[in-house]
Amino acid sequence: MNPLQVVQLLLFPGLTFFVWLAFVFEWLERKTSARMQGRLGPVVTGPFGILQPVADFFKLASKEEIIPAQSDKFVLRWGPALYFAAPAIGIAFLPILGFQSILFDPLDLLFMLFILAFSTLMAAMLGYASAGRYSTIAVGRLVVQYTSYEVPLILSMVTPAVLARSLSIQGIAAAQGSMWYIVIVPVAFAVFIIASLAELEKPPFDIPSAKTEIVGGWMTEFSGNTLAYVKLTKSLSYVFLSALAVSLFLGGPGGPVISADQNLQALFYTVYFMVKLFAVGFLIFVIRTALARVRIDQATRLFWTFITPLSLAQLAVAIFVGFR
Amino acid sequence: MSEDLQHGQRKELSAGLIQYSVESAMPFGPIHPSLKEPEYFKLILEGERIVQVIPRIGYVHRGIERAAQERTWVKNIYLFERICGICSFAHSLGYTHAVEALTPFEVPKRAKYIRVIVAELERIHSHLLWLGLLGHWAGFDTLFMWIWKDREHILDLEEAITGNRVHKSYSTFGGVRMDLPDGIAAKLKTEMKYIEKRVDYYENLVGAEETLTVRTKGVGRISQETARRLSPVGPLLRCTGIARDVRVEDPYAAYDEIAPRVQTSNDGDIASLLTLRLNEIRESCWMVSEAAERLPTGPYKVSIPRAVPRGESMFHVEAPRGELFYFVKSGGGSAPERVKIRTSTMANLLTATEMLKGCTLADVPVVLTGMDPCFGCMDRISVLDVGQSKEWSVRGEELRTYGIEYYRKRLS
Amino acid sequence: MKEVSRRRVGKALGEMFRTALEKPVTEEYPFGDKVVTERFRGRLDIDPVKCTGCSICEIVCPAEVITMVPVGKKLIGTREVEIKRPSFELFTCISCGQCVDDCKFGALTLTHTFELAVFKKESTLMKKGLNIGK
Amino acid sequence: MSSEDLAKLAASLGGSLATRPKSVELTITPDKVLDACKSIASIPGLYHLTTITGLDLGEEIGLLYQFWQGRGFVVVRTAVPKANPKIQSISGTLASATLYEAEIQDLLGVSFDGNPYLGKKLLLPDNYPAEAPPPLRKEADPEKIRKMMELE
Repeated sequence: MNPLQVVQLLLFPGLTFFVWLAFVFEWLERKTSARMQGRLGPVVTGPFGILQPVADFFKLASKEEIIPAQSDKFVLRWGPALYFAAPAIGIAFLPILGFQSILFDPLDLLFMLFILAFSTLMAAMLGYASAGRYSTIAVGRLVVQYTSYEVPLILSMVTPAVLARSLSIQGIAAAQGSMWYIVIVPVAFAVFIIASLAELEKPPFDIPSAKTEIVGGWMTEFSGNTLAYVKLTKSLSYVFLSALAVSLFLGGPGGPVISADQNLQALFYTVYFMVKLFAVGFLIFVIRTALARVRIDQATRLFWTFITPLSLAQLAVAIFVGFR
Repeated sequence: MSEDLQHGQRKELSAGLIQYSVESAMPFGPIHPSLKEPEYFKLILEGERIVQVIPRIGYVHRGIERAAQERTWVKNIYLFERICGICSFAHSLGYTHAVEALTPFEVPKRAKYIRVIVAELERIHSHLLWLGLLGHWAGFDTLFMWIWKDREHILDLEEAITGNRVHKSYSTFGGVRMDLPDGIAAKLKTEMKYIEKRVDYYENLVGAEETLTVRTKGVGRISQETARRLSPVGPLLRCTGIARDVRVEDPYAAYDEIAPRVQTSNDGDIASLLTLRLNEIRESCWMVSEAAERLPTGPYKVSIPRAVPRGESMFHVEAPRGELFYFVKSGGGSAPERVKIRTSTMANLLTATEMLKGCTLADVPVVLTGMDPCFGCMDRISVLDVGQSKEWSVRGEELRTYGIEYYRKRLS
Repeated sequence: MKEVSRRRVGKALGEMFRTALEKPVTEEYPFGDKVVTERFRGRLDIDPVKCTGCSICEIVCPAEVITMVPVGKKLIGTREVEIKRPSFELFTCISCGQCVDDCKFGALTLTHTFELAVFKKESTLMKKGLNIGK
Repeated sequence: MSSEDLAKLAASLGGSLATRPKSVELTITPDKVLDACKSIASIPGLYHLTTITGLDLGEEIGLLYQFWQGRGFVVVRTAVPKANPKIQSISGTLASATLYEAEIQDLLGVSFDGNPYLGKKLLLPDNYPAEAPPPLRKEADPEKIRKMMELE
């Protein structure tokens, strides 16, 4: 790993950039969902309240941390770091500056699947470790919901891989030069969005953290630092999943090539990427504001009886189209 | 109540209350984000399905009936309207009517019309509040925000007429304390048209939005037979198809001239409660504009001497949640000898526990809100447990501090 | 999102965008001005000149906020009569306006101020009525 | 329920009937209350037990079973001696009476045999002193009870 890569990994298209994006996304979500509900949304901190998520993070981080007595101390101390690491590593595999992502591996799409599974596993572990009555029920729901949306999520991620005949995100993004995959396999895109809504526990699938029934869901017992990092990770995985959707279905940083010189074009690629990223992000929280929360049994029935066969059919169509 | 239950033992009790103990009895309350007021339900679960619900109430108990015996008749108006934050005018209406029934005086016609206007405004604002809360508990916060945005119109109207958004302190013995501000009739009509337009929009939104109907259709169903047995009141009774409304059966104030058409729906679940309350809002909008139209001229108040003649009187009014009953016994003195208040939530509680049976845990808040509980209403008799009980309630917050201040000053 | 799964999901979309364009309802108090209707019942106020110390308000007040305080002596004919004036513990006042209605001399009014937070509890004790114009 | 049936019922149970502007009152002895309520409840028109009111009448605790009959109130009035305030619970036939009786049990100390809440508390806090008189009775002095419960 030469020093440039390390700088890229930690600074620009890497960690700091995405953490900043996570805060911006959280702010955007709160502001527009407020506006759509006739409210004002955060106003005080910074211009138009843009620093509100940052303020929340530092306020929470400075708060005293209460560790429940019978909880598993070890997991509660190290768990959030691992939970944060999952999306943090994932973003390194996404091509932003050009069609060359920071870390590359011919099979990194499979690694993405592992990351999605790993972050849900960590959430479940944290929930169990905090040993609260409400969090144990919430973890039960989390796992049930995970088993229902995992299959369609994988199928919808594999469809573009079949079309591009490559298992690396970079390869898939590059293969979309002529036609974005959202046009060829729109259903896969829709299924990916619905499944990522369930992964991010956003309405209508925010059942594990349903504040009205089981207080804070699996996050009930967290406080102080743990809660700050868990909340940050949730916004970070929100950005990560939107970025994944952009790379797999909207051609990653692809767009008209304007200037010959290398760095300027890299800048344009980033701009294309950002525009698409915000479009997908906006789409997700429009849905989040428009829908009510469904019950856990209804969610599983919806996924198994409707969405999984749909994504299977889409995969079949993709295979047929791909090999013609 | 279930402490001494053995595991798996099932005992048939009267009134369909079956004592049943299973390994996981889940406490729901007394302080829980979904409950705006501390009530405590011990849910006996099998997995996520509820088998038995045991209510334990009394957490916002302020001993109002005992306190009423130590206050003069006029001071009690302000005490009783603070029983409930949402149906506060219904309480002061019930109490003033009960006392007026003991005196030979006749309330002027204009005052009766004004009372109908303010009572129906309060019904609209209570139903809108309930509708928004139901959206919130079903996870649909957008609906909650919109509906409470529209509810502001009604609260502004109430503030313009009575001076206060919630505790109106407007009805007194012999009529109302202030006349309607001039030019209010036109404003009332335009606002009512706006509310009717909004209610039409919400009706097709709530009826069609799949993620919401799925949470309310067939959830918490009560049959007409259970309703007859447990005799709930108000919308909870009317949603099973039994058309009973105090405003029609025993018209008070000006309800004999502006009679509401009693709304019913017939499958007794939360969805039918939704449409029922929406229609009731439309009905109240019609009644307010009708009353504003036919408002007679004349005095708005007749003065009644302080001491109330000896005697007993019973009066019931149709509060937003159902029949609210006042019994007043006067010994001829400056304070009542006994005041008995039976609020609508007290009558609906048994039916609510019946509705909860068979639902899953996720339905509890939706079903509980379906009953539109107002526990501040129900808990108003007991000893001074103000200091000891850990009340936490947003709506009752002001009542709580008032209660504590009163007792600390009164007894220190 | 394509209407993929359910036929009537997302009914609220149209209204959402319409509300997004309208001005939000939140009143920007304390930055903007707070609109209060003419009949709003805020803090109690007394006009010491009009008050005659008849103590009707003390009898009528539901929250027992008012206590009559002797402020001096007055000579009526030969008898010396003690003059009393009301002092208000506004901390427990519920702004119901019963005293305003029953005060025959119009000495009491309910103002529109609603910012009642104070640093010291004693400062809610209103003694304005005590300094009778000598 | 027409007034003749009520008069017949009053006669059969050895009680007296008094008609008031908006209500008909049937005064009977405590042991006949269950039969009276049963016959009122069995009327085809929709009976509705509005509530049960408890009154502290000095030596006795008055109980008013107030029914709403769609046109007027029908009240069954009875009184139990304070010495041993016991009466048969009507929650067997009228399920809605369960909570009303439980409330009077807590606050006036009348015990309704057969009520699911007998011996259990509905409204009173757990640490309400057993020796203190029920709160709504005249002899219950809030001051004393407060000290007994060591509040603040």
